[in-house]
Amino acid sequence: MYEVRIHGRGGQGAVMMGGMLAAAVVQDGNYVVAVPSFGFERRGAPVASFLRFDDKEIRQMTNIYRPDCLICIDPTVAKSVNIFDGLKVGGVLVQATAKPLAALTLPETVGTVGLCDAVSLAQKIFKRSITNTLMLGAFARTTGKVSMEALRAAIEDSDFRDAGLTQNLEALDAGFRETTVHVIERSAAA
Amino acid sequence: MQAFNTIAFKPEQCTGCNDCMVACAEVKTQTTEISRSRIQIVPADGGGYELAMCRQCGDPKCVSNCPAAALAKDDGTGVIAWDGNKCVNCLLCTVGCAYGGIVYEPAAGHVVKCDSCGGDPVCVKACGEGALKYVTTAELYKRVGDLEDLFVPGLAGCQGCNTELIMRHTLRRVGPETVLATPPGCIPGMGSVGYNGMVGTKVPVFHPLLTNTASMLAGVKRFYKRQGRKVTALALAGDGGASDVGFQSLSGAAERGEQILFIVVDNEGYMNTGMQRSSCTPYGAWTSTTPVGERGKGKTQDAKNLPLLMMMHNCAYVATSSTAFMEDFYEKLEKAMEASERGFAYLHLYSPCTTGWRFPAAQNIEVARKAVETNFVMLWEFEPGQGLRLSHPIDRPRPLAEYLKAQGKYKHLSPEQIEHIQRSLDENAEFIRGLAAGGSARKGVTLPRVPIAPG
Amino acid sequence: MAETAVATKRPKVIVCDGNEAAAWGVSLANVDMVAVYPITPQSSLVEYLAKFVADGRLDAEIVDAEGEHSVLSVLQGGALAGARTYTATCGPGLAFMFEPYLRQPGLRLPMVMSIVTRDTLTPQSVWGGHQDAMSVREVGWIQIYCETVQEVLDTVIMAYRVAEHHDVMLPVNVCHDGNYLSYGAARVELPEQADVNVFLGERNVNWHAALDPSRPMGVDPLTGGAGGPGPKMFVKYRKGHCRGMQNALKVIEEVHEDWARLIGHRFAPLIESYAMEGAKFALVTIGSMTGAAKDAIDEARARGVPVGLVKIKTYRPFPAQAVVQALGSMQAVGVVDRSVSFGWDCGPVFQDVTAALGRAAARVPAMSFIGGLAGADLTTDHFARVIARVAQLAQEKTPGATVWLNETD
Amino acid sequence: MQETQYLIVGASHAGLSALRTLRMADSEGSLTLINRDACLPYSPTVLPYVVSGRSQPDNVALQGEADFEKLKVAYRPGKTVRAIDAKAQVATLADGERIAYQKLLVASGARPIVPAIPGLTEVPFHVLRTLDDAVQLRVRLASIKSAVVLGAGLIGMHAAENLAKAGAEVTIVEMLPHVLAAYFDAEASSIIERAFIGKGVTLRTGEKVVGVEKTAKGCSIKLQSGGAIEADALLVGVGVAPIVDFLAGSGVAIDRGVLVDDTMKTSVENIWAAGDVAQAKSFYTGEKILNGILPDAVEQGRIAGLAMAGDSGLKPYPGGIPLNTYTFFGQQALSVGVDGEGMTDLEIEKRVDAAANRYLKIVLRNNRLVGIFGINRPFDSGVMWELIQRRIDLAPVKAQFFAQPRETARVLMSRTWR
Repeated sequence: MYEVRIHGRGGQGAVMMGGMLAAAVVQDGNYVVAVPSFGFERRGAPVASFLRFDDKEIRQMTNIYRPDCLICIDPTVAKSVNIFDGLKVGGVLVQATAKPLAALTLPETVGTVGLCDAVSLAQKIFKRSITNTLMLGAFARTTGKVSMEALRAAIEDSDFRDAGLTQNLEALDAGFRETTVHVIERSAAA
Repeated sequence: MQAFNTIAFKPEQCTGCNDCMVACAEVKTQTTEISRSRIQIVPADGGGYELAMCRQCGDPKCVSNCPAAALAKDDGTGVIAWDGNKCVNCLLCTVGCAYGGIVYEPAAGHVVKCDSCGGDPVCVKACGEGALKYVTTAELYKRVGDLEDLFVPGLAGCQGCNTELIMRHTLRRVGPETVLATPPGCIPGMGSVGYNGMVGTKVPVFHPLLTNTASMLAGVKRFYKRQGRKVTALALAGDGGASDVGFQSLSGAAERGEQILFIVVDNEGYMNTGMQRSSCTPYGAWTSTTPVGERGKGKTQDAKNLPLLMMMHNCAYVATSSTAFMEDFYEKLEKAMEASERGFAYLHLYSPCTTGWRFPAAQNIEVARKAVETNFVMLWEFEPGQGLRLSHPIDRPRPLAEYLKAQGKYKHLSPEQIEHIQRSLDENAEFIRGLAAGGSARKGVTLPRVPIAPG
Repeated sequence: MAETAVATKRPKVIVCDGNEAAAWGVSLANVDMVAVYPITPQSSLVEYLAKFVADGRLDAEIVDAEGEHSVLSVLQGGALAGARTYTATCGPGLAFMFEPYLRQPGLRLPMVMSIVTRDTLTPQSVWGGHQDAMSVREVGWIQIYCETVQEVLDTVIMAYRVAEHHDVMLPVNVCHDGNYLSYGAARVELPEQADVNVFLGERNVNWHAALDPSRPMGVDPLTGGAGGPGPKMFVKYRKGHCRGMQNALKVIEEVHEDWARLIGHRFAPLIESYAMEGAKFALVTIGSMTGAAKDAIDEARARGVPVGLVKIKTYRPFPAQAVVQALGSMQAVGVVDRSVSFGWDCGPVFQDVTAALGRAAARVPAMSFIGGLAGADLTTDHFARVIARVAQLAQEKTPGATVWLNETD
Repeated sequence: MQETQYLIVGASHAGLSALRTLRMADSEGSLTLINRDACLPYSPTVLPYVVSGRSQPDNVALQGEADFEKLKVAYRPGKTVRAIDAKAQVATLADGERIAYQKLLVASGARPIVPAIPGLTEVPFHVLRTLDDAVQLRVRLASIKSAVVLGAGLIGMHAAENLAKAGAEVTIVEMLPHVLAAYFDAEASSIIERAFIGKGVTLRTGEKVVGVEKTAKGCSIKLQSGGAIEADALLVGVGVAPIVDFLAGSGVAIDRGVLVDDTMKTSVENIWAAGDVAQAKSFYTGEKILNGILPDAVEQGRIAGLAMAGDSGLKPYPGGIPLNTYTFFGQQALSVGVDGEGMTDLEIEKRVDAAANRYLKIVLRNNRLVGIFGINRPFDSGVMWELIQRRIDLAPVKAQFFAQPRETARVLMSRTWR
């Protein structure tokens, strides 16, 4: 079972992203459970969404406290909440940021990092900072846990229409293409 | 005894053009002398017009008073016919007529009266204002009289209660393709829904909750409509259930334009359960929850004007009625039935309660009449795009005291309280008249939109 | 019979949350009339219904009523005219609906209503918990609790067969947990419409309570009072209602069996016994918490702990016989509730389980655990703690006070 | 012995009105109607017109056989009641037949008063109360050259007019100072008197007859003021008295007529009375009066019928209001109510145009109409009667009412009881 926690801010589409990723995972033939965090999701407030998938049926309908992977679709949300809480040792971080790896402060548990300047890319594609489909591409590139075909199908199946659909498909590809993946070597003691 | 057509007159629609009188004079005297017309329109001081003519009474005194058997009511047509061969010109018939309907005409040398032109009165045809009609109470009763009474005999109402009158007449007219909702109150209390397996109607009937009459009927109607069946969803509800706890569902159904015929029988309180106050109870009235004692002097608030509230929902039809004016009620019932196929139709029927208002059982219609004639209640109707129209305007109301004195529930009133009631009455009358003035100009209070139920 | 044929069908698979799954169930069940009023966490469910109707996917009369009281009243009217009806609500909405809600089962009007469970006020809360549904457990509705998103969809459809069964004729609440099932999405297989049509058959209307001018009757006249035929008649209605509830136990089993045969989805109808073979003590769960509990059981079993699990699916009527059969010989039982039975200082499911065991003279030490109130999570860690405590109980036989699982989270 | 639920004695307006009302209130109860005349019922009021030839005797029936059949009534013409045994509830007819009744209505009417004038009973004279009376006079009419009419009430005045039109020389003798004193004041009467005088009728008002003698031609009428009038015909029309002799011994309280309460019930159980025989409440004074007018007979009969049937729609008798309509030589005189003699706080509007024979008097008391009288001034007497009875407040419209009583009353009527 693979557990993913998505962090973002209200209005950026973290919950919707969880739904699309879940659909894609199922498209690939896996089982999935996606649970959003619950609250008053006002625009700009930190939000999280949880997703677990497996090749067999999943029974737990709970939040995720020890994720295998973190997807952070907002460059600043890490300042507000401890997104790394409970990350498994050697876990994956897929981060939307313009910064290079060296400029990031990462806890010791992080093993792999995928970085994508999703905000800049979104500004180019959408003229707005909507990063969720970009970060789906970044997740696929970083983890290889979901196929791009399934993600494309999930986006095509969603409520996007016409220009919006084209832009999101373009964003998915851009996210995949423009993500750099770094594997951090650490001592076992850490 | 049979009922017959007569000529009905709506003074509020008469413009005093005299066309009816000219038409009558032409046909009956071959002149245009309106003084010889058998219909006499009389201008009233201070505006308006009144009528003097034969009402073709059911038990005519002119006939009884005739010593020469010159007058007789025709069994087939109901017209009171005058026989010139028998008349002795004694004029005793005129003593029997309270309507100025049979008078001595000098030019003719004998009494003359309306003969309804053999069933096709020229005066009615000549009236371009709709003030004269040849379909009247009698005709309505005749038509409705042939319809099946859809309540069983022996409903257990209080002596003198008008509600049974309302129930029987309404359901006869609305007919058997009806689902009837009678929320807790006097109407089911009389046994319409019944008790321990018994039932008092011949149409499907149920007790909704006090709170959800309009909602339940909405469900019934929607489903029949979906099935393509024409079934009338009819409510006969009390004022308490409609204006208090049931108001939300009533308002919601009206807003959605549910196709319901909703009739509120307003007896100004929860009369079935021991005469407690409702929000329709008028100021000053004694009820068992606004008792009169050392300090208590009856209800301390004015009644909620439920029909006006319903009008502001822009229902397909809204009207007020009184059991003392059944012809008016029938006209409105017809309109409401028709409107209920387009949207929400609301009829507010004032019905005095002999028991709870404390007056002799025989006085019920009289009290109802006084309520209207003092302007304590006003009879009007509203249609979207037409605005509000007074159907029985009372320009010279009888003194309020006549109405208040007729009822024990107002026995304790102080002069200050009576003054309050008079003031509220005047304000309300002015407000309604203002709405009517706007309405007749086809503007003012008309609301922009008619809610129509989907599908 | 058609088992193999079913197996070869390639089901249409979607990913959706429990609210959407319920809406899919309604759509597949050929419901005639839905009435809606939004309330968290049910809102998206009625939004889906509205969308399905707007898109032409669901051919139903939809009524946007002005509140839950009218929602159920409209449907009661519709049902009295012969309609198959549906709505969903929760918490404050259910409380507001209570007056017509009380009346529906007495009228013997079948319908299905989802309760997207929510904790009741106060403290003010908008999150999940079973307190609302548990508060109405004694008024004569059938109550079924779902564990998964798929089960939500399937149970909504199955519930119509139960409700409209000649021997039952009662309304059914299909409960799914606010938050975890309302918003939790999963892989869901959509049954074929044609198969559902075969499964449900013709709508079965209760013509003993109907408002139809072609067969006029007075529905629900005043009944009872002292003297005359009243008391006898009232008892007759009440007993009939009780009999319908008890009949439902068998009907629910039959319906689940039929569903499995026709659609290929198999769910435990009354209770589900999990890892009970060889178990010396057991947990009892209800609703969506069960998944995490099962994972915790697996983990304990892997360590050699002899623990099993019984999930309550049908809660009203209470499957007392099945519960006793499953738990009567346990050394200890721990019941996990997502709500509170005030006055007993424990959970309501715990009350029922111990009452059933007590009535069967099975002396099984039992403890009440309460968790997951107001949206709180019940994780495998919580269940590991429950298992440990029940294991201790099996040894010591001295039940402790109710344990509040999220007290120290 | 015949048994009947309702027995009505008298078949004129009161009896017939009661009959119709009873049938409306009780469609089954057995009914028996007794008429002392051996013909179909007729109205005494029509008799002057039989005399004048305006009405044919065979065309004045108020009800026909078919009507009786429809009303399911046993009609017994030519029968008179001799006695009532109120205890046994049995009526004995003149021929000895006995009829047991459950409820009895006495509507036996009145018979002409024959004044105690010496010699009167020795001469042939006419009265006008029965159809036979009218036919007899009609037969003689053309041959009468001169006539004396005793009494200037309605009967006398009608007879005088008929005699005058037939070419007779007519003298009216009346004790009171003017004609029709029961209905009109002197000023109004003078208009009527002038019309008679204009047609050659001699009026001897304020005059009394002190003796009558038979002469070869006919009779000679001696007057108190001296002198005598020779005439070949004498008509006595000084008034009528209730027919109550058959009630002797029945226990029914009798004053001038049969005393009744507001439901027309007599002092004896199961016996009611209505019409000219009844002495009922006055609208104005509350005293028991004889109000022998046709519309009141109809009203009393109706009330008695409702009371006998035990109908809940019964409203008590409001009290008798005098009224009459009178046409003479093509002119009309109307009288509704009283002129207020003996009352205080009156407001009287009077307009007289003697030259045009027009007269109008309106009497108000505390803004309520008490009486209205007109000659050749048309108004709706029925509407005025209602205004009096309903005690309609005329204060707001008084000026208009005085100026245009007919139109104003019609507006009030239309508003108040349309």
